[in-house]
Amino acid sequence: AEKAEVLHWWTTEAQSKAVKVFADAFNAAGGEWVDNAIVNGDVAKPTGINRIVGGNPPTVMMMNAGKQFGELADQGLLNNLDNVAAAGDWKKSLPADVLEAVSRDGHIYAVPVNLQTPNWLWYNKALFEKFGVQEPTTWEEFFAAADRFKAGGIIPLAFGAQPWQQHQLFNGVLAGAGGRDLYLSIFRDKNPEATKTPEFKRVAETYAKIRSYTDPGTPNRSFNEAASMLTTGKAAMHIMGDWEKGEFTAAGWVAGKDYGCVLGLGQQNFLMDSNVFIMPKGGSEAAAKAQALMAEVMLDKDVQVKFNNLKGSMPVRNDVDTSGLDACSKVGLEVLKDPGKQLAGPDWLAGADMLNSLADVVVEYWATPSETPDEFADKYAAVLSEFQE
Amino acid sequence: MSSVSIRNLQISFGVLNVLETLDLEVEEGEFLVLLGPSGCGKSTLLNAIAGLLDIAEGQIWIGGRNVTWSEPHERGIGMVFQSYALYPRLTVEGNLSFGLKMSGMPKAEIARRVSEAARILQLEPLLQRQPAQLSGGQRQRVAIGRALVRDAKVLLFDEPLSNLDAKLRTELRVEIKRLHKRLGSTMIFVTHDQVEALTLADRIAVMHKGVIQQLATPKEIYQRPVNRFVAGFVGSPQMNFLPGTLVRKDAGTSFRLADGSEIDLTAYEFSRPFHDRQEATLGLRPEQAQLRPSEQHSARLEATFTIEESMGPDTLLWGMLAGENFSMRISSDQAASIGAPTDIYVNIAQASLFDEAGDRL
Amino acid sequence: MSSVSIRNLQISFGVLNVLETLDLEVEEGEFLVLLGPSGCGKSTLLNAIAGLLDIAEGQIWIGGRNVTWSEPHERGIGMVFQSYALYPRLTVEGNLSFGLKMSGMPKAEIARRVSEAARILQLEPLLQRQPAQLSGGQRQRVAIGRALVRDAKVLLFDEPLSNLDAKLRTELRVEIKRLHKRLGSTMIFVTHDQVEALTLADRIAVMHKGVIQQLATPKEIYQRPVNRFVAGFVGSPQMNFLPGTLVRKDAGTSFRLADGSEIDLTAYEFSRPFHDRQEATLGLRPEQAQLRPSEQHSARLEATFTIEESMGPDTLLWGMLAGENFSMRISSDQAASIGAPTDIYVNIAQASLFDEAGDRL
Amino acid sequence: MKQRPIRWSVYAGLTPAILIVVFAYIGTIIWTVGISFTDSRMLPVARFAGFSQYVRLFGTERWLTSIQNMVIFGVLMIAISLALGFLLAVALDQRIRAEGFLRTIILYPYAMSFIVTGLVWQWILNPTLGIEQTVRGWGFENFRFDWIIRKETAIYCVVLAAVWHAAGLVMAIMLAGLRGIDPDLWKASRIDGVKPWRFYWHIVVPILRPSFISATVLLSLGVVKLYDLVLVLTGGGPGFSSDVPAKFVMDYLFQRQNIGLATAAATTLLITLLCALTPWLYAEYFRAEKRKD
Amino acid sequence: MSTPPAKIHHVRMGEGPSGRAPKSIGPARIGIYAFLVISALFFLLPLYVMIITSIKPMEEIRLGGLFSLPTTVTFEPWAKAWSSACTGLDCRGISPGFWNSVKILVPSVFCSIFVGALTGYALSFWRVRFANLLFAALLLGAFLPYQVFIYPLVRIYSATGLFSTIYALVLTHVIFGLPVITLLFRNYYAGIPIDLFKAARVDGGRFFSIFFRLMLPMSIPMLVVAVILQVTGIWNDFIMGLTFGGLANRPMTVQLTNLVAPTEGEIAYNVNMAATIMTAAVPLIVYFVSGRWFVRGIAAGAVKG
Ligand SMILES: Nc1ncnc2c1ncn2[C@@H]1O[C@H](COP(=O)(O)OP(=O)(O)OP(=O)(O)O)[C@@H](O)[C@H]1O
Ligand SMILES: Nc1ncnc2c1ncn2[C@@H]1O[C@H](COP(=O)(O)OP(=O)(O)OP(=O)(O)O)[C@@H](O)[C@H]1O
Ligand SMILES: [Mg+2]
Ligand SMILES: [Mg+2]
Repeated sequence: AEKAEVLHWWTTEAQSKAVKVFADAFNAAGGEWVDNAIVNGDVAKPTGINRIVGGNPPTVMMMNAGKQFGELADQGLLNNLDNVAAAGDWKKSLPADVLEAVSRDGHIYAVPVNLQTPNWLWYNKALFEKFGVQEPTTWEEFFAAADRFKAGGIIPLAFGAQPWQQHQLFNGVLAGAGGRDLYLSIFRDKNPEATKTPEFKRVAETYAKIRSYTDPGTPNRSFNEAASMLTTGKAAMHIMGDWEKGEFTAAGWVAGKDYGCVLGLGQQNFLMDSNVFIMPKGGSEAAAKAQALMAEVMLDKDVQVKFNNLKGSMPVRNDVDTSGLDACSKVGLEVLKDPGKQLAGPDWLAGADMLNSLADVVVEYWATPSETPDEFADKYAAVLSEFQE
Repeated sequence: MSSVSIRNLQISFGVLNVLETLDLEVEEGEFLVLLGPSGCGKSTLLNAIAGLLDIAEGQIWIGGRNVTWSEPHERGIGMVFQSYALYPRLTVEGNLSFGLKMSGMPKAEIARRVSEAARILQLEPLLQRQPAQLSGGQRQRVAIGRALVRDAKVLLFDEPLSNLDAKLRTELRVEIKRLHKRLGSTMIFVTHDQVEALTLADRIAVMHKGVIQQLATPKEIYQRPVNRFVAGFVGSPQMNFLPGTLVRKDAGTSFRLADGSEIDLTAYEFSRPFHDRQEATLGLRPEQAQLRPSEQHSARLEATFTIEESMGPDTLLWGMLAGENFSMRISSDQAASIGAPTDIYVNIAQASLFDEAGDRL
Repeated sequence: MSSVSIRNLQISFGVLNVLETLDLEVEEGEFLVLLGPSGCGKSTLLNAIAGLLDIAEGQIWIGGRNVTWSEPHERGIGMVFQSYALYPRLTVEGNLSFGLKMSGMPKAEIARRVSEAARILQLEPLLQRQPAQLSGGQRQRVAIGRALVRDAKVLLFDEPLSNLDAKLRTELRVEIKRLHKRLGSTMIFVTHDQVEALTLADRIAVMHKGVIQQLATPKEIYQRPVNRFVAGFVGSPQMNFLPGTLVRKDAGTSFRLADGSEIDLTAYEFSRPFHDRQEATLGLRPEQAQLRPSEQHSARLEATFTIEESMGPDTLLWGMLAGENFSMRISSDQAASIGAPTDIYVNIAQASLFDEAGDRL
Repeated sequence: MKQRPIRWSVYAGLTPAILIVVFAYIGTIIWTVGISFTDSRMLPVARFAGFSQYVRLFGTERWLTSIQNMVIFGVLMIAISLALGFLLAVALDQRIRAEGFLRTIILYPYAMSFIVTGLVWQWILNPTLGIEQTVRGWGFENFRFDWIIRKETAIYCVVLAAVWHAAGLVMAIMLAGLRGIDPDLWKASRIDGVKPWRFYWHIVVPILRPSFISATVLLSLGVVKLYDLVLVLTGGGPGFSSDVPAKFVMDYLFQRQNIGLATAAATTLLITLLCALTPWLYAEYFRAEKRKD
Repeated sequence: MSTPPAKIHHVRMGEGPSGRAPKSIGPARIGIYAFLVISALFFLLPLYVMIITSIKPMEEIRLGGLFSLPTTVTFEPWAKAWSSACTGLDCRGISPGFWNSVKILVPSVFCSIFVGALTGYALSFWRVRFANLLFAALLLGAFLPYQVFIYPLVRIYSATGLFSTIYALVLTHVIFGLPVITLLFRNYYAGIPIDLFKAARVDGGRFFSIFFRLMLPMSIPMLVVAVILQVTGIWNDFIMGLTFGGLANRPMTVQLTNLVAPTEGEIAYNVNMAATIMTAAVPLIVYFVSGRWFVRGIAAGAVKG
């Protein structure tokens, strides 16, 4: 059997179950899955990259779509998947944006396995009923609802103030309260002027206001701790990506019954993000075979449905049977059908350095209640101008 | 200038009784040396006098005051340690003034006392040096100075010379003796070196296993040791010990050695009665035998010498006598025959006799 | 039993020249003592002989072989250190066999040599002990044993006695002397203690500042020192130095002291010419003056003594003579008057005279 | 004349050290400095970029904060650890009953990894979980101990955990030093009538100077390398208020994929250390050659 | 046998001793004990939290009270952490990592101490021309932040084919351990009388034979210190094991971080703590067993500058 060492950072219970779908399918197809899970992408990614550079790469390695693996491809460290893609007719079955995101100079270098968006609002239905609160669709409604919970002694918004969560929340606000144009002019055009607009100011104010609806325990709290605040009834709402559903499922919650979901407060944008797997060069002949087999297995229609159901995200293929999806995924699919609501995720548009530098500014803003929106905007603009091409 | 009086002192470390019911009187201005082998309790006694040890029983009086429970610094004593225990990283001046400063004495008074002590001890040029930059002798002077500035009436010395080489030891010995003359303070000096004890002391207390064996002047200790321990411990090379038997005769008493030769004991002054045929040991110091007979050296014995050590003014001979190791000190201008049996002549009036328990006869 | 010959040796540490063009011949079976004050380069010389130091210039021959660049263990030497440098955690047996084992000698041969050395040094009952469980003397024997098992023809000693107390020192000195008799090996012994040097040596090399001042028998060194340094360094208490002037007279030469008193020098044997009114220093050892006149002690002087030190067999007197510190050694049975001017009588034939540069006249 | 043969075995014995110094240390330093003048991102490339990385570095607030934090942390952690360790050693040196037991308790944290240390202290300091919660549970509803979530105080939490970790080591070093002090000194001071605390302050502390130096060296190694503890305890937050240079370097090196900036930061750190250490190292280890033979 | 006191004079009999009678426990002593006890509590607090949490069932932890004693004691978390807790697809607990860690630990501790001791020995006893330079470079190396080593080392190891092997890990630990170990041993050897070295040379010892047969056996106190330091450092290492060791050599700490990082909706504090304690066990045991020698060894090696 072709051995394939798979390096990934899917370690929560839900994620593990989902990965197991791949593993089982791969083993069934005649491969041998060697699992290498390293918690936390920030540790796992460099480890993998070091191993690629060091000449002992994992057979398959998880990545984020977009700019991140570009340099590896440029240095010729990745196998290009053009042949596999042609054989599997990816052009037809995968959305063009996604294909674009896994390509570099016209060649395909990664297997996308799902679609997800980070800006869902999840809420505890029981609490909503108890307080007689309606599902909010805009930030104004959100704050109104939050006030009710606050008055009732419930933490309105569960939140983990780790940098990535903060940045993700902010980007959600940016797309939802600031709008598409602002979003694109920032991430795609890197235009510092965009921060001078009233929209941006509104975004900044909204983001700052959220702070007062969280509890003091946020620093360094992980996302699934925050999710558990919902399931235990400590908090009413949580803004997080699709993967949150996995946590709910693990806790025995059913979508639409125990928890509700709102996609993209404000403008209901779908910030497209996708987990992808890259296939580093340097392995043996057998490794190359295993890599091809892996790509095939991962994009298999059945596997896609099963995997994404467990993972909580949406299948990346547009030709799979969607009847088995849960209520919230159906909401997502609905939104996805409107190209006007599709937005490329920040990772697809900008590099890690810029995004993290922006995150620094956002994180600092959150942690500094005394910082005004204008000061924040100036700092934000400063980062953008640094990265302007 | 205080007397020191120790009554019924008892000190133990855990189960180990180091001192048991020890009594000792040191007179005002006396120079008393505590002499004894390592581990006999000399330092323990000194520390008790200084108040550095907890006392199980007994009393300590200094200058007519019962100081048994007083703090060390209230006893009017000064102490000089083997290592001198100078405060490192403080200058000589700092060492001298440290205690005074800490007790809050006015600056002017401190300066006066320090300069006075420095004058007496000739430390003026060294005041700004650190201990590490001083020679052994200078260090000792600073250590003594520390006691002087505190107006100590009693000075305690714990083997202050034993870390030094022979030459320096000789010099410092003389210096301490001079200082005692000048200051007139009571001094108690601990050592296990008998040369120091003999040269320095007004009186010597020879200690062994926590008990004072003999308390007397150096001369008496050297010439009339009360027991074999004192006799063997004092004197270098050691006193020669010759076992034998006391034989009463008509003409008087004589001492028969293992090889059958006899010495007439008429000149010996017995301090205790004895009986005929009693086993005894004759103690002879190396200089109490000579190669040529004289008025005092009259009893003849036969020894065989194997090694001759020239020591400058005199020469040591090492050999055997009646089956025992035997050493003898002669003047350098004499010559001994090495290897062959030699006649020697013994001064029996100054010799010592010990009974089987080791006590002087 | 090898001769050692050092030719034109030069050693420096960085810019410091410790030894400059030093020559020394040690004969087969000789016991040579290197005597000198601390820091004069004795250990440096010894280490160079042992091959433990890099030599700047010069040659070292041992037993007729040029070993200047040989490794220490190829030189046929053994070395005994001040601290004995026994290997801790090894038994006595381990210490003795360590070097042999390292050189890969067969076990049987090692055992033979160790037991031979243990026999010679009477170490048999101690073979299984560790160094910490040994007395000073036993340690020294083990250290010597380490050289014996290696069949060392030359034994080097670097102050092996200076860490010990007086009593033990005396004993071990005798033991080393005995061993030298028995083994007959060449021995070079470093010390700064003149008693050791005088008692042990066949010949003494007195060193000062890296230069050998005098190489002669102990008697000659003690009695006819070639310069003031040697005179002052050897002898304890130190030789007394009395400055004065040489005065030629009809009857002969005399020496005029600072207080105007004169001593007749007829009995003194000059080794060099001198001129009238030449400034000179008279060197008198403490025992070269006595309280009573005799055949040798004939020249009368007047001294005042302030301190009397009883040392057992004899007594030291300390005082002043013609404005100089003066010490004298008398027999214990004599008595001096302390504090009052006293007549003393000097043995001028054995005294020493030095010119202004300090060289013997 | 024949010359002393070179002792090859000595050099053979030193070979590992030499190789490590040449390749691992010097090689790495050269590489690091070199890369810092390029605009390398995820992977090192040789595109010369002048001082642009340094310009950006010193325009980055986070870097300045992390430097500031290192200084605050370093000074406080070293000072408190030294003080606490010294006091503990002094207390243990008073012929205490269960000395061995107490010593072990004080020393054991040093065996814990920073990850574990950070984890446990994070819980204890977490206001919703640890001390604050517990004390409130006792009825003191207004009790506040929320340093870890406050921007201005988070770095002090790192100091606290680090002191917990390192004080035992300092104690061990100090205790060893104290045991080496001539007991006669203590007696001399009692005869001088010096109060114990003054004796310790004026006499013992100066004598223990070498111990203090050793401890400071060991502690400062930890200061420069401080990373894991911050990562687990505060994650550098809130905001980047408790960030430290090593974490900054690590973040840019891997997570942010900007090797150029990361190496510039590392180089800056290195030069700073070099300037601070060289005179001191020279004075401590080389000026006075200790051994004589 | 002792002579009676010569005479008793001018001492006023009956006067009581001045000063106060010595008390067995003074206020200073109480203060010292109080300080020690409070400090001990401070140092014990985290250990207490860890142990107490690891034996509480989850329901109790949920009720809060990090410091309260458990009402029911369970050892299930320990069993789970050891053999059945999951990281990713791997549900074997931390036991496999334990053996990996041992596999890394033993050769790394051995090699790093060996090289450090050898270097310290060479620098203190043998005259080497560039000794000072080498020593200075080593000391500087001690201060390099180890993050910057990672990339160059990756390159070096991959060029030499060591990457992702246990050798790479051992080498890495040698590199990072060298400065401190060398410093410790150099100081320790500075305290050994040079005469001992000279005696060994006269006895025919060469560079290596003196080291192995004489110096190493004499270095026990320092070896204990070095072992403790290295066991702690290497066992607790995380980044190096992850980066250089490859999948097959993943140490226990990696699994620990995987485990304690949230894996379920709710953090299993008790399992995490059990795993944490087990991970810390090896260095802790080493400390508890040899702590006595630690102070002694430190005295010999760390006290002098
Ligand atoms: N603190 C202590 N605890 C237990 N035993 C002690 C203590 N101090 C001294 N001893 C023991 O008491 C006895 C006497 O010791 P002391 O120091 O008084 O001897 P010493 O005559 O001064 O010997 P030395 O000449 O070696 O200094 C010894 O047996 C010693 O072991
Ligand atoms: N390794 C060294 N480096 C520099 N100087 C040294 C070294 N070894 C010795 N010296 C110097 O060389 C001189 C002679 O030293 P040496 O050890 O030979 O003296 P010594 O006569 O043996 O003295 P001591 O009686 O104190 O042992 C001294 O001034 C000493 O300081
Ligand atoms: Mg004593
Ligand atoms: Mg010497």
